Amino acid sequence: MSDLIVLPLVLPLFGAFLLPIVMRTSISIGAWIGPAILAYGCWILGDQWMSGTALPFSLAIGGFAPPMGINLYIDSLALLFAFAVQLLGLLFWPFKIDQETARRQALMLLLVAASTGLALSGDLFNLYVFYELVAVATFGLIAASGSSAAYASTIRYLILSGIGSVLTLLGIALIYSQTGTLNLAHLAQLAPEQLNNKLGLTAFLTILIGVGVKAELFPVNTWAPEVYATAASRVSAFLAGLVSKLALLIILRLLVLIFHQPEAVQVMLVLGILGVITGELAAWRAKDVRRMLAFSSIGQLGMIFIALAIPEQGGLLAVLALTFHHLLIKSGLFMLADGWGGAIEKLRGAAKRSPLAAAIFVLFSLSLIGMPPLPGFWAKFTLITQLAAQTSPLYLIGLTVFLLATVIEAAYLFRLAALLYGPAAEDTPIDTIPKPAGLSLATASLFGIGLLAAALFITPVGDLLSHVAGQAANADLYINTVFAGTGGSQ
Amino acid sequence: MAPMELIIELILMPLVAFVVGMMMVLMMRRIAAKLQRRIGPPFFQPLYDIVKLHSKRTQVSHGLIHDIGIVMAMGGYIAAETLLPVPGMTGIAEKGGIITLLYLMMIPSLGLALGVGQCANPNGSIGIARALTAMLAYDIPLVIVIFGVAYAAGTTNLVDIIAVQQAGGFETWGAVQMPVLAIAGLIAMHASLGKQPFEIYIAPAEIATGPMVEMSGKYLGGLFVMQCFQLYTTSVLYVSLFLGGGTTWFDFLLKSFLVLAIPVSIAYLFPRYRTEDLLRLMWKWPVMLGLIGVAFVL
Amino acid sequence: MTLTPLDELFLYSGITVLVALLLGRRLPAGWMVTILYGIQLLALMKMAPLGYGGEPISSALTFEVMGQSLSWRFDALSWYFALITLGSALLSSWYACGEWEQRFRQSGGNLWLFHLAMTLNVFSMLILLASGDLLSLFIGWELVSWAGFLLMAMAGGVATKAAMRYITYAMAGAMAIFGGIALVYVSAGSLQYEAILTAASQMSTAHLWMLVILFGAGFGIKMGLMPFHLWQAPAYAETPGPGSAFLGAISSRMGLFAILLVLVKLFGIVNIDSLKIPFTLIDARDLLAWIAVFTIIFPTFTAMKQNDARQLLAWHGIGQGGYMLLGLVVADAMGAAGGLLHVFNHATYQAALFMAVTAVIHRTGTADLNKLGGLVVRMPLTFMVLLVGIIGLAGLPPMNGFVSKWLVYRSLLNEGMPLLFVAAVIGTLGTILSVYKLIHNIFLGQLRVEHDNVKEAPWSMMIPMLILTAIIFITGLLPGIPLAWVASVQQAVGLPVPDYTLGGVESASGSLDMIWVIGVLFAGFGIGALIFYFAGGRSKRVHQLDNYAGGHFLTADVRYQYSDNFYAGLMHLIGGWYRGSFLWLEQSVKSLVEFLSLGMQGLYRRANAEFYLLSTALFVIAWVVI
Amino acid sequence: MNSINKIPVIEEKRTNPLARVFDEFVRFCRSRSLFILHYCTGCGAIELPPAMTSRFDMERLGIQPMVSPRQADILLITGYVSIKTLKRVILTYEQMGSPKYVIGICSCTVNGGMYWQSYATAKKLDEYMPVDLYIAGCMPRPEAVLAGLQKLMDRIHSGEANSWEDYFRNYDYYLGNQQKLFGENWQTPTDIITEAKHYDLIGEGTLGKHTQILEQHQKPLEALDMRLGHDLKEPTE
Repeated sequence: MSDLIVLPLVLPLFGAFLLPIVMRTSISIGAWIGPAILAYGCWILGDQWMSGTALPFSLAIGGFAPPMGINLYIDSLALLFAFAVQLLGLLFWPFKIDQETARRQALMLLLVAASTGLALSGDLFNLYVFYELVAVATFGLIAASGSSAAYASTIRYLILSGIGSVLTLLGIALIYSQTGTLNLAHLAQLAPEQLNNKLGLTAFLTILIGVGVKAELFPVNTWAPEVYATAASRVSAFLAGLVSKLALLIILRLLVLIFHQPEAVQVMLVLGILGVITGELAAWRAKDVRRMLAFSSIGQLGMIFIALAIPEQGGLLAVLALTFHHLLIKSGLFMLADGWGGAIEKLRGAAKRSPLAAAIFVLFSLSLIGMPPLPGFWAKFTLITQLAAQTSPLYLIGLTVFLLATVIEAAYLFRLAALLYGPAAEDTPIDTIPKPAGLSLATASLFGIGLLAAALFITPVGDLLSHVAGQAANADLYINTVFAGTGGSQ
Repeated sequence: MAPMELIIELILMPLVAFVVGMMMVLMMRRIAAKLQRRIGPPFFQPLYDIVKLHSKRTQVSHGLIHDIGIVMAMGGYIAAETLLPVPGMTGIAEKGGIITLLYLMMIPSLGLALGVGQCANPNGSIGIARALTAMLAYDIPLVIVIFGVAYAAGTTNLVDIIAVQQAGGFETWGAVQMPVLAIAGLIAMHASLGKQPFEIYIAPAEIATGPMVEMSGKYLGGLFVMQCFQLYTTSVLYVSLFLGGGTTWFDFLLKSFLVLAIPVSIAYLFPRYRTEDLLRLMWKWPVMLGLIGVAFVL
Repeated sequence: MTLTPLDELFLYSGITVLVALLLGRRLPAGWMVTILYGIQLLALMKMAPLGYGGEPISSALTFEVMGQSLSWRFDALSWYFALITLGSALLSSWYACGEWEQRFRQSGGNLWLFHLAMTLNVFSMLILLASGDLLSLFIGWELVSWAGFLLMAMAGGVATKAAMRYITYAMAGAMAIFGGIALVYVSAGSLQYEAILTAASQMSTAHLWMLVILFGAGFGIKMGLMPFHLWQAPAYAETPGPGSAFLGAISSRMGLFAILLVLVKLFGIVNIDSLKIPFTLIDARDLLAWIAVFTIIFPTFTAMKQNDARQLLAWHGIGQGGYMLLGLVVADAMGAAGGLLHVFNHATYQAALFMAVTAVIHRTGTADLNKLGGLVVRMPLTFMVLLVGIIGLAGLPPMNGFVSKWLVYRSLLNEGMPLLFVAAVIGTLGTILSVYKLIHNIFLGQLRVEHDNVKEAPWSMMIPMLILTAIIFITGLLPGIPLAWVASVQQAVGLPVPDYTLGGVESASGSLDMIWVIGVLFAGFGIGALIFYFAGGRSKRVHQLDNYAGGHFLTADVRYQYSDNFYAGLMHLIGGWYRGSFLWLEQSVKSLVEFLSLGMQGLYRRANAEFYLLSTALFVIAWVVI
Repeated sequence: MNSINKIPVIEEKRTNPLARVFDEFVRFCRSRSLFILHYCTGCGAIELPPAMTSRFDMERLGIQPMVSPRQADILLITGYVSIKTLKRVILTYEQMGSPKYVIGICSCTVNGGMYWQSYATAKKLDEYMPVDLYIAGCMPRPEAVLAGLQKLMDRIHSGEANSWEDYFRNYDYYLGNQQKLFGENWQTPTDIITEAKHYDLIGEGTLGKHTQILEQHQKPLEALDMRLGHDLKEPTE
C-alpha cells in the first residue's frame, strides 16, 4: 500500500513524456491523460492519509538502505504538500485546447511530478534535482504564455534562478565535503558535530539564498512582480501559491533537521522583516492588480520567513498555517486577476459587472488581513503569540513590522475593494469593465468555499496543523523513522 | 424644614431679588449719571420703565419661540434665585449647589438667544453670537475662581461655603483668605455683567443693541426684569463666595451694593472693547490670577 | 444544550441578520427588522437583573481553537452597553421605516445593504459586548470594525473615502490591540480574564506601559481620542441618516467599553496610576485624563467651525467621548458614574440630534447651515427635538446631559484637578456656542422662500424622535433610573459606587437633586409665563420681513440672515489657532508611506537582480566568516 | 388734498375705581418713561446731545435714547424730510409699538422751512403720519426741546397724546398722501390694516380707496404661523 506513494511522483513524469506523443495521434485522449493522472494522484495521496497508515514512514528507492541509497520520507507534512501539489495541478490545469496545449500540459505534468518529488524526497541531492526540474518546468510555463514581456521576464527569472541554483549547489557541496553524505536523516545525525560551525552556517546561508529565489526571499525576489504581472494568471497562481512554498519546505526541513545555529535564524528573520517592509510598501503604490498581488505575496512570504525564524514547534505551526492560508488565498486571488489584470483604475465599478468575483475578492482580502473568524486570523494569531513570546528584541521588531504591514495591507486591498464597489467611470459602459473568465472564477470560488469551510471547521483544521507541525518539528522522529523504517520495508 | 416655610421662601426669594435688583439698576444709572455730572433718573425710574413697557398697546412678536425666549429669560433667573441663599433663607440651595446655579444662570441667556434667533434679525443674531463669545471669555476665569472657592471650602454647597466664611469673622472671608481669586472673580464678574468696556453684544452704535433689536413692549420689559435679576444674582453670588454672605439683611445688602458699585463705576469710564480684545483680556489676566489663586488654595 | 437568555439574544440577533439578508430587498423589511430589534430588546430585558447587580450570565456557546478557548458571557457592563446598542438600533431602524426608506430607495440607495449593515453592526456589537476573554473580545472588535465600515462606506463617493480612512485607522487600532493581546498572552499564559487579572498585578512597569499604550491607542482610535480622531466625523456624517444616528449613538462607545473592560477592570486603574512618566509630575492616568480633555476641547472647537449640520454633530460626538473617558479616568465614585452615565445620555441625545438633522435633510434636501433658516415655523416638532437634544448635548439643565457632566465636574472638584476641570468647562462652553449655531442656522432666523412649503417630518420619523426626546427629559428628571444600572456596572468593573437617589446623587460635599432643580426651573418658567402673558399687553405676530433694518425695506428675495462665519469675533482671535496640525500629521504619515513605497518600488524595478543576489550571498558569507 | 376730521380722541375713563387708579398709574408710568428714537434727518440733531448730557440731562425726566424703533416711544424727526428719507421715516414709525409719539423738531418738519422750494422735500410731516408735537425754530435750542418733551409728558399723563390711534383709524388718509408722493406701488413691509384689526383700532377711515389700491398689489404679509403642515398640499417640485 505505502509503496503506491511513488505513483503520484512517477505517473506525471511518464505522462509528461507521453503526452506530446499521444496528443499527435488523438487530442481527445490526450486531453484526458493529464487530469486522469492528477486525479489518480490525488486519490492515492488522499487514500494514504485516510487509510491511517502509520505516519511518518520512509521508503527506500532502488533497494539500498539509507544513508547509502536514496529514500522518500513521508510524514504528514510531506503528504499534505504532495496532495496540495496534485490538487492544484488539477485545478490549474490548462484545459484550453490549442497548438500549445500539448507542450503546456506536458510542462504542467512535469511541474507536478517534480513538486511532488520535492515534497517527498528525503535526500538533499534529490531535493536539488527536483528543485531544478521545477525551475525548468516553470520557465517553460511562463514563456508559454507567449507575450514578449513574458519572454523578457522569463529570461531574467531564468538567469536569477540559475545563479540561485549554483549557490544552492555550492551549499550542498560544502555540506557534502564536510560530512560525506546527503541523506537528510544521516545529516541530521551528523549535524550537531560536523555542521555546527562556520562552514555549516555558510552552507545553510548559500542554500537559503539560492532557494530563496523561488521562495521570494528578500532581496532575491525582484523577479516576482515582473513575472507575475506578465505570465498567465494560472501560472502565476501556481508559482505564487505553490512553488514558493515548496522552496520554503526545503528550508524548513534543513532548519529542523540540520541547522540549529542562532545566526541562521537571525539572518532569516532580518531578511523576512525586510521582505515584509519592502513588499507591503511597494504594494501600496502598485497600479496594477497582479503587481499588487505579487508585492503582497512578497510581503506574505516575508511573514512566513519571520515565522520560520521561531525555532519551536509553535513557530512551525505558524509557518504551516500561514503557508497554507497564503497558498489558498494567493492562488484564488491570482485566479481572479485572470480577468482583472492590468491597471487598477480600469476596475472601477467591477462589482456591478461581476458581483461574485468582487465578493470573493473581499473575502480573500479580509482573510489575508486577518479578520476573525476567517482562517487568516488564526494563522496570524499563532504567529504573533509566538513572536511576542521570544525574548530577543529582533522578534519584537518583527512583531511591530508585521502589525504595521497588516495595516498597510488592509489599506491597499480595501482601496481596491472600494474601487470595485464604487461607481463605474462615467465614460465606460458597464459591459466594458473587465471580468474574470468563467473557469477562473469557478476555481476562485472553489478556493473561497475552501476558505469558508476552513473557517467553519477551524477547530479540526487547527488540530490537524498542530499535529503536522508536531511531526515535522521532531528531528529525532525523522532520524528514527528513516533508519528503522528502511529496515522494516526491506 | 416645613413645606409651607419652604414654599414661602421659594416665593420670597425671587421677589426680593427683583426688588433689590431694581434698586441696583437705579444705582447703576445714578452712578453713571454722577460720573457724567448729570442728575440721573428718579428713584422709581426702573419701575416706570418696566410698567410702561408691559403696558404697551401694540407689541410685536416674531413667533412662539420669541415669546418662549422671554419666558425662559425671566423664568431661568427666577429659578436661579431659589438656589442663592440670602440671610435667613436658603431655599433649595442645598439641593443643587454652585455648579447647578452656574448652569441655571446660563439658561436665561440661552432662552433669550432662542427668542432673539426667531426674530430673524441679523443684528440680533450677531449680538447673540457675541454674547456667547463673551460668555466663553468670562466663564473660564469664573469657573477657575469657583473651583478655587469650592475646593477651599471642600463643598459645592453654597450654604456651607457661606458658613465656612462666617465661622471666623472677617479673617475667614473668602476675599481675605484668597485675595488673588477675589480679584480674578471681580474681573470675571464685571465682564459677565456685559457693561462697558465689555458690552460687545449690545454695541448700540454698531449692531443696534444686538439681542434687543426686535424687542418691543413686554419683550423688552422682560429683558429689563432679567437685568434686575442679573445684577442681583451676580453681586450676591460674589458676596456669597468672597465676602462671607450676609448675617443680617443690612450687611448683606450693603455688601451687595458695594460690590456692584465697583464694576459699575469702572464701566462708565471706558469705551467698548472689540470681541477679540475682550477674549484676549479675559483669557490672560483673570485666568492667570485665578490659576495663581487656585495654586495657593491647593 | 439549553439556551441561556444570552443565547436567545444571540439567536434573535442572528435571525435579524438573516431576515435582513434574505428579505431585505422587500419593502416591509424595515418593519420586520425593527420588530426583531424589539424582540432582541425583550430578550435583553430577560437579563434585566444584570442591571441591578445580578450574577453574570454565560452563553452555552464555547469554542476551543488552537489551544484557545472562546467563551461569551454578559455582566452588568455588557448589559448596560447592550441596552444602549439595542435601544438606538431599534429607534434608528424605526426611524428608517416608512418615508425615509422610500426616499432613500428612490434616490438610488441600496436599502438591502443598509438593513444588512445595521443588523450586522448590532449583531457584532452584541458579540463584542458579550466577550468572555480577550480573544473573543478581539474577534468581536474586528467584526464591529468591519460592520461599521460596511455601514459607513455604503453611501459611496465621499462616504467611501471617509470609510477608507476609518478602516485604515481601525486596522491600525486593531493591530495595536492584537499586539497587546499577544503580549498579554505571553505574560499571563492565557487570555482568560481571571488569568489576566492575577497577572496584571505582577507585571513589570515597562510591560504595563507597553500594554497601556497598545490597548489605549487601539481602543482610543475607535473612540476617536486625540490624536486619532480625524477619521470619525467625516465617516459618521456621511453615513445614511438613521445609520449615522445609530453610529453616533453607540459605535465609538465600543472603544470605551473595551477601555473599561481591559484598562479599568483587568489592569486596574490603580496599577495604571502607578505608571509614572519620568522627569515629569504626571503618570499614565494623568496622561489619559489629559488626552480625554484635549479630546473634549479640540473636536468641540472644530465642530464650531463646521458648516454642515451632520459634520458638526459628528465632531461633537468625538468631543463628548472625552467626557466619558475623563470621568472614568478620575475613577472616583462620582466621576466614574458620570462617565458611564454620559454614555447613555450621549446615545439618547446624539441619536435624537442626528435624526432631527436627517429629518431636515429629508424635507429640505440639505444640511448646509448656510442654506437653511427659519424652519421652526414649518417643522416645530423637529425643532423641539433638536432643542431638547442640544440642551442635552451642551449639558444644561433640565436634560440628562447635565447630570452626567455635573458628576464629572463634581469628581474633578473633589479630587482637586483645577486644570482638568477648567478644560472640561471650556469644552462645555464651546459646545454651547456650537449648538446654538446649529439650531439658529437651521431653525431660527429667516425662512427661505424655497422652504415656504416645507412640511413637518412624517410621523414614522417623528415618533422615534419624540420617544428619544421623552427619554432625554425623563432621565434628566429622574437620573436615578440609569444611575442604578451605572452603579451595577461600577460594581462589575470594580469601581466605587456613588450614593445615588432617584433624583440625583447624595454627597456630604454637595448633592444634586434634579427633581427639585427641574421643579424649580419649571416653576420659574411658569411664573415667567404668567408675568409675560398676563401682565403685558397682547402681542401680534408679524411677518419676518417686518423687521428692523435701519429703515431699509426688506423683500423676500433679500437674504436677511446671519449664518456664515457665525462667531466672527471669536475667530478673529482663535481662527489662527486652527492649524490643522493633526491633519498635517496624518498627511505626513501618509506622505512618508508614499515616499517609502516609491523607494521600495524603485528597489524592485531595478533590473540587476543578479547583483542583489550575489552581493547578498557575498555579504552573508563575509558576515559568517568574520 | 383729502380732508379728515381730526378729532382728538380722549381715552374713556373706566368706571371701576380700582381700574381707574390702575389706568392713572399706567399713564403716569408712560409719561415718566420715554424712550426716544431720534431720526436725525437734518441739522436739528445737533441740539439733542446737549439735551441729553450733563447740561440738561434728559434722563432725570425718564427720557432715554434708544436704538431701534421697536424699543422706542417717541420718534424725533430733527429736520427736513426728503422724499427718500420719508419712506424710511414712515417704515420706522409703523414699526414702533403703540402708544407712540412723533415730535417734529425744526421748521422744516412743519412746512419745509428753507427747503420750501425743493422738489425733493416733503413739506408737511403731518400729512404722512400723525405728529404729536412740533418744536419750531431753526434750530430750536435744547431748552425748547426739553420744554416740548415736558409738554408731551403732560399730554401723555392726561391721556391726550393719542394721535397714534389716529394713524390706525385714518390710515386711508395717510396712505393716500403717501401714495400720492411715492406712487401707487407704495407698500411697507408692515401691515397696518391687520394690526388695526388685531388691536381693535379699526375706524371709519381705516379702509378706503387707497387701501383698496394697496390690497391690489400688496404682497402677502401674514405672519409665518407654526404649523405641522400635514394638511398642506404637496409642494410642487
